[in-house]
Amino acid sequence: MMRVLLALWDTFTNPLFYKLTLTATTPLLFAALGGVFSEITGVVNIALEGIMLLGAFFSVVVTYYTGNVWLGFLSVIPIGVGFVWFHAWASIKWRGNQVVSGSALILIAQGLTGFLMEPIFGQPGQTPYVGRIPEVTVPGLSKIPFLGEAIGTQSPIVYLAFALVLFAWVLIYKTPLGLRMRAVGENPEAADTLGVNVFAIRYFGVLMSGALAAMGGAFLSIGEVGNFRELMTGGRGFIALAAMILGNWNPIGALLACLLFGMSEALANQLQSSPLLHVPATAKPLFNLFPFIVTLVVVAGLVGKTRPPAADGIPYEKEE
Amino acid sequence: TDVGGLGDKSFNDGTWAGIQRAVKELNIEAKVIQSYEQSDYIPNLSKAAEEADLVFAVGFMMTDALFRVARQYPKTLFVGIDITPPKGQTFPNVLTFTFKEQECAFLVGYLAAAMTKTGTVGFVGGIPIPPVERFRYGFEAGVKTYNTLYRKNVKVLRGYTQDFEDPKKGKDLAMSQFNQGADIVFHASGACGNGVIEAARERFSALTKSSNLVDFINYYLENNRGFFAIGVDMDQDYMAPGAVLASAMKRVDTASYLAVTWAYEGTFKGGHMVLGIAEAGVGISPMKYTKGIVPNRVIAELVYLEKLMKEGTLKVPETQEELDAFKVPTIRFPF
Amino acid sequence: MNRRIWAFLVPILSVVFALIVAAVIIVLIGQNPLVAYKAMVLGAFGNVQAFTDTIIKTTPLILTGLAVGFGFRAGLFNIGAEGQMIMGGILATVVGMNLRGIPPALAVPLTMLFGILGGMAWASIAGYLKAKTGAHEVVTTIMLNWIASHLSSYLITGPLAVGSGTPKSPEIAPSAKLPPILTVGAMELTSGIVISVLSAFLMYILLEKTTTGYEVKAVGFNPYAAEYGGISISKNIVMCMAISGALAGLAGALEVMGQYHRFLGTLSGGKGFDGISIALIGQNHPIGIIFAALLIAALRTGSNNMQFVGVPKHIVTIVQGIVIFLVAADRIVRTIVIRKKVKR
Amino acid sequence: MMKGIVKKFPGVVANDHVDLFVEKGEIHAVVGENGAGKTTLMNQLYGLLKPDEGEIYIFGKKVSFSGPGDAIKHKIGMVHQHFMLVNNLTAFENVVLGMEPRKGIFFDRKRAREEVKKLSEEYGLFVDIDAKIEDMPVGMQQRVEIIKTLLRGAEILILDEPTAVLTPQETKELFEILRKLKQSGKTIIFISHKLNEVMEISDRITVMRQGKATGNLITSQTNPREIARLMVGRDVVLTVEKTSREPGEVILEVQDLWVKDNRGLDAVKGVSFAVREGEIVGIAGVAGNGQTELVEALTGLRRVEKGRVLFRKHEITGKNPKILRDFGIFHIPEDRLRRGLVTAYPAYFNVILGRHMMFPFSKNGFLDHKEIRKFAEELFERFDVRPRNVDLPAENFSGGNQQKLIVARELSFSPKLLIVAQPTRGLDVGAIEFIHRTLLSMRDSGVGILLVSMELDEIFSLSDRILVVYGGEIMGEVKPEETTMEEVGLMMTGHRLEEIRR
Ligand SMILES: Nc1ncnc2c1ncn2[C@@H]1O[C@H](COP(=O)(O)OP(=O)(O)OP(=O)(O)O)[C@@H](O)[C@H]1O
Ligand SMILES: Nc1ncnc2c1ncn2[C@@H]1O[C@H](COP(=O)(O)OP(=O)(O)OP(=O)(O)O)[C@@H](O)[C@H]1O
Ligand SMILES: [Mg+2]
Ligand SMILES: [Mg+2]
Repeated sequence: MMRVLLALWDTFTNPLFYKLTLTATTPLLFAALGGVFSEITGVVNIALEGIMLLGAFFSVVVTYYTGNVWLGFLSVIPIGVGFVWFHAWASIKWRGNQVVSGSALILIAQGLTGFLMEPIFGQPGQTPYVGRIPEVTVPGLSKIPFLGEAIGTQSPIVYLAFALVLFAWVLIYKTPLGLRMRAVGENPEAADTLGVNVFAIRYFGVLMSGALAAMGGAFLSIGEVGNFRELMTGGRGFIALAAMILGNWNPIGALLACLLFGMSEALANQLQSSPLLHVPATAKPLFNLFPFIVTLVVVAGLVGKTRPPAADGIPYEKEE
Repeated sequence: TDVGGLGDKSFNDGTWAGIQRAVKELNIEAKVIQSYEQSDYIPNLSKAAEEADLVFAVGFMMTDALFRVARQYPKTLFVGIDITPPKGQTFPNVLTFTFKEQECAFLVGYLAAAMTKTGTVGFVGGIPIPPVERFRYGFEAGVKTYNTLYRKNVKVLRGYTQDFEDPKKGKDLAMSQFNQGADIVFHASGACGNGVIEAARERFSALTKSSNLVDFINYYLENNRGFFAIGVDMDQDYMAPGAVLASAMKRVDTASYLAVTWAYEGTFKGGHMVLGIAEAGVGISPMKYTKGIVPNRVIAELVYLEKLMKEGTLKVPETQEELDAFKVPTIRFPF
Repeated sequence: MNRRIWAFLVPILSVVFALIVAAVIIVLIGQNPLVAYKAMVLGAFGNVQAFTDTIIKTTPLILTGLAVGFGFRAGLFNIGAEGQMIMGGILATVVGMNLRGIPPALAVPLTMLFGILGGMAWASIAGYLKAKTGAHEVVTTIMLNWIASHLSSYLITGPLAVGSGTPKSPEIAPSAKLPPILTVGAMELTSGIVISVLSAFLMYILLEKTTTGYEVKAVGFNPYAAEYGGISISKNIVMCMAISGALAGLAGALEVMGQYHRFLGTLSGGKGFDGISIALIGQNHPIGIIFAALLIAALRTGSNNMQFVGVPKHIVTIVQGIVIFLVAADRIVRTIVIRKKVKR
Repeated sequence: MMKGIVKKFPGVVANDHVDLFVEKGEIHAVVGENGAGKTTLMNQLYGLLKPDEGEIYIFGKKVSFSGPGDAIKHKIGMVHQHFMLVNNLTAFENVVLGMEPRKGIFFDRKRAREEVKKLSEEYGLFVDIDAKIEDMPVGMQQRVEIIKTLLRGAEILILDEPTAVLTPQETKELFEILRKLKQSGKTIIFISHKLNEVMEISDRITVMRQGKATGNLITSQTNPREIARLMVGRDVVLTVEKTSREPGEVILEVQDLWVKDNRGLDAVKGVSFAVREGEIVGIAGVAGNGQTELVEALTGLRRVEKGRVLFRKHEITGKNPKILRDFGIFHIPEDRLRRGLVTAYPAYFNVILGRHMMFPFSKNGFLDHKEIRKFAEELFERFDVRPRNVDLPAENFSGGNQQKLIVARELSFSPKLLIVAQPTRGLDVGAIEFIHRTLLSMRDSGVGILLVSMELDEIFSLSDRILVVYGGEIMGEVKPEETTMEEVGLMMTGHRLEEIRR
């Protein structure tokens, strides 16, 4: 018991632990924010996982050809948007089942990234290392003891993710567009009678989700490890989906949910490697359960009922 | 292949490389079928058995499927890589290979213990399946040996990603080991290892403010500090020159190459082979980039330890029990 | 046109369109699509062996499809069939391992029962939490999937491992194995397919003919009206999740008892997720789900065969994706068909 | 002005060459039975639907709308039968939606609030502009809807059944507002089923029946009877006769009942009363004064915090709806779509909701479809539910027939106690007559009835005793023949009977 407390103390007083928390949170955060954008306008986007995968892949491809990681990162915005457009098109224009369309996109992304590897890189499975977006040091911040070490030096993408939370919050709650988005997700008919273009707003929401989720994927590849590996997103899109629901379809809520998950993940990593805890090696994998159990407990015990936008998942049928 | 598929930089790729080599030399034809899921193994192997004379089943997950199919096609030859035959199942048409991962891991463990400046090294495993665990046993035994010989107390941090596909997870786990004082991390975690290697590069270049080999080496020599990963399965030193200290190699390609040649020459015999240092089935990478920073004495010791293993005088633990019971033999280096 | 005809026509036409799109890709990579498709059809239905393979793959897919579909009928989105299948498989294995010497007449149902219970219990956690605290089932089942997956992989590398070098459990007792109906080469077609088709019919009867079905669907359509009608919503949520999980658990048990005879790390292999598409392609109708499962299974086996003529396996994932996409946006297909008719 | 409008839906001609002439500055009423095509007609005027045939002229100019946006541009505003409000947004956000004032790229909340406030004060439309729609009483929601149209500069205002959900007080206020709007030169099209209201407020009336305009009347020269005849095609009894009857034993007794609302606030505060066999007890009150919660608590749909409910001296507090039905307590809910029907189910499935687990519909857990269908067909015949198609999903019946379906179901199992909430909301005079007759005949056969309604007329013509609620408490109990609308009205606004009669 003493040892557990000691190990926890050790972890929480280590500034690098917080840094690790942030990098674990970031990819989820992008995708969860994407989910918020899409679902707040009433379109369920289960395809986050697929979009992330595509983003992870194409950021590497573009970097591979141009040698510029930033180009690689930015290029996934149009790619994510273009890809998710199919989902938007199917669910908005054709009033398709959004869950089915979303799962289709996941398969297509998995197939496409796996397939393109050979023609582009001449090798299947994983791409060569193409370089990474370097970390930056924030001049003033990094001088502060502890805090500086924890958040002063980071991948700029981490800062971007947190800035985007603010951006999303302002956009959704402080601008006319945001008001319309919320209205469309809640009662598209009412918005329509006021001359709000329901379809356009929904397209906007879904396409934003494509851009954001793709950036989340890009962070995984050229933001973190510098190459692409088949299926490297490892289910993060689904975790992001859960985080978005847990965060009650709200950017700040999503941030908190992602942080909760990211921190539990970092904690699991830290504790299982801790020299203070004498855990038999065979039991160590059980540490990896930690973030999932924490989330389950939080959703069951603390959060409970969350309320989706009323028209979430329901195609809007306009009389012709 | 198993569901991992080609491009795993591990046994699937390795096997295929060995086959390719044989194909070129012997001028025969080879095809690869990749499986999506467990339930593909039997049909895919069956189809392969109908079309080919020699069929490779790669990966421990194919064990059951291999033996079921082999029984049905007694005229086709089968090779299992990383496969141990179930008790009592030996067919004349099936040859299986496993490897003494612990032997190469012993060498890198010894190396890590000799090189660490913080007195702490790390191990990142994927899923604790036997090959991964054998890597760990060897690694820990290597560290222990160094500790005993030099009265040091180098600690080993251990963690598992519980995954072989997710490099980010590997990176995060390696990072948390670096955070806890490790400066060298050995991984046996498939593609998660890309992340482990990247973690070393990131930490090292945070010191050097650059990530090229020369700066790494110079920094290390000047400051006597650095961060390193140790690769696995293939020679992964090139993946981050200077930040990968060495790799514990498992020569799957040797196995597949040999099998093809034997089959071609008609000397194919069923059974099970365990390839170790002595058979050149495993080994430590030549440390193309980092040899310069490893003291000559350590290199010499590694060579000597290798020799002991070949001779059979040094037996590296292969199971947890053996590891627990492992008594470092008295080794007197002849220099 | 008649609704029922559409229900069949749309998936079929979607497949046709998807194949056309995929043909373009196949041409682009320099292969002959006709050769590829011939290989695909032969691979799925060309001979007894191919057909057996297809049916073997269909078996668990029907069940996971039913699991998800049943949830949808009650207004629940069970993303957790994957985890429930794993837990079913694990429990069936643990029980099956210990039944040496027990006659098959007892061992088979017992093993199956525990598989069902495993899935049921796992899903009930999500059901209970939803009924009790309102926790969204998508969140809880996603988490439970991961927990099941990590737990199972821990078990078969740790406490349940067979020692000899692979992450798998020991074999279940011979008497707990499902007897094969047909043995083709190394493949065994077991009575599992009968059980899963039977499950579909049972679900059909449950949904359409019984009071329980009446209640389940009422809760799915309008929980407020159901409550008004004296139907307990929380009881129904827990029950529906349990039934849904039971079906997924049965899928796991049948894979263990019929195919692998032990638990392996990759037992579920995404079949729980496939269940989502299958349920929706089958329009959550038990009979539709049987055909949808067959369709997906045939695509898989057929695609494996395409590899022999040089088409990479990923193309098939793409084809599957396109098929499912067109099923989602079935109006696209309808529109194309109707336009063609108008032109004529 | 609309001319020769034709609108067809699959299987129905909703509007069959309808002409509608509305003069500038008048209040023009459109009446007609359920499903006559009023809403459809208005939706075309507002650009939500496109007419199949016919022309629309606004201020003499021919127009063609491709959406509500165009209608708004032509200064047309519409308050829909089912409000078009976004529940989780505030009043002022709803009002400015689609034409938000901006400050840079941001939404200028301050200006939005000011504009809305100004309008609301100008026309005496009181709303709590910062409250969310979901927390508002319907009367206020409606005022939000009206402000919405005014802000868009509407000169022509369409109100589709605006009074169906309002209390007499609210209706009075609404009429004040309408008059004020008329004075300021606005044109108003007003749809209602309540003929006395039409008589009171309108200048001219267009009557519709089965998709056709069947009459064009000047209000001052007609009477309700004539309108009703044009609407239904036969003579209608506007107020059903009630015979006097001695009530029997106490069947329902409520003692010091406390219930909370969805937000966790006390909604019913210590209410006690009794209902006897063969008696109709009316509960009058402005919406949102705890009636909904009271009914839900009595019918097992909401938790009772404190107090007791007795049915023939058996404690039934907190029992679930199934058990209550077994006792013979049946419930006609106020919200037929949300509570009363599984709209996706066919009608024959809906007529057994709540009894689906009983013999003969269910045998050993299996449904007997034949038996159920037979039962449904009988019911349809007996209660004249149209169309006579028991396989049609409930959502495809008109509101009036949906209500009949529910009434038929709840009455068919020989209830002992009926709890009836807003039974005639949104129904045409013919349907109202039918339901009133049915309720009275149940009473005459000895059923105890608790009637919750916001229609004072309904309360007065049906009840034997009237309880008036305000703020979750009972203000007083009166007999209809011994009181006046004014007295009840006062109680409904929070004056206790004792105070009034002092
Ligand atoms: N969406 C629709 N699809 C098919 N038919 C419809 C639809 N909407 C309306 N109808 C048809 O149009 C007719 C007129 O309906 P409408 O809603 O205009 O009646 P109404 O006069 O407004 O009735 P009420 O007084 O009950 O509001 C109905 O009888 C119905 O048959
Ligand atoms: N989707 C639909 N398809 C076919 N018929 C419909 C559909 N919706 C409504 N109807 C028909 O429309 C008619 C009236 O429907 P509507 O919803 O307009 O009711 P309503 O006339 O407004 O009733 P109320 O005034 O009582 O609410 C009914 O005859 C009903 O059968
Ligand atoms: Mg209407
Ligand atoms: Mg109506």
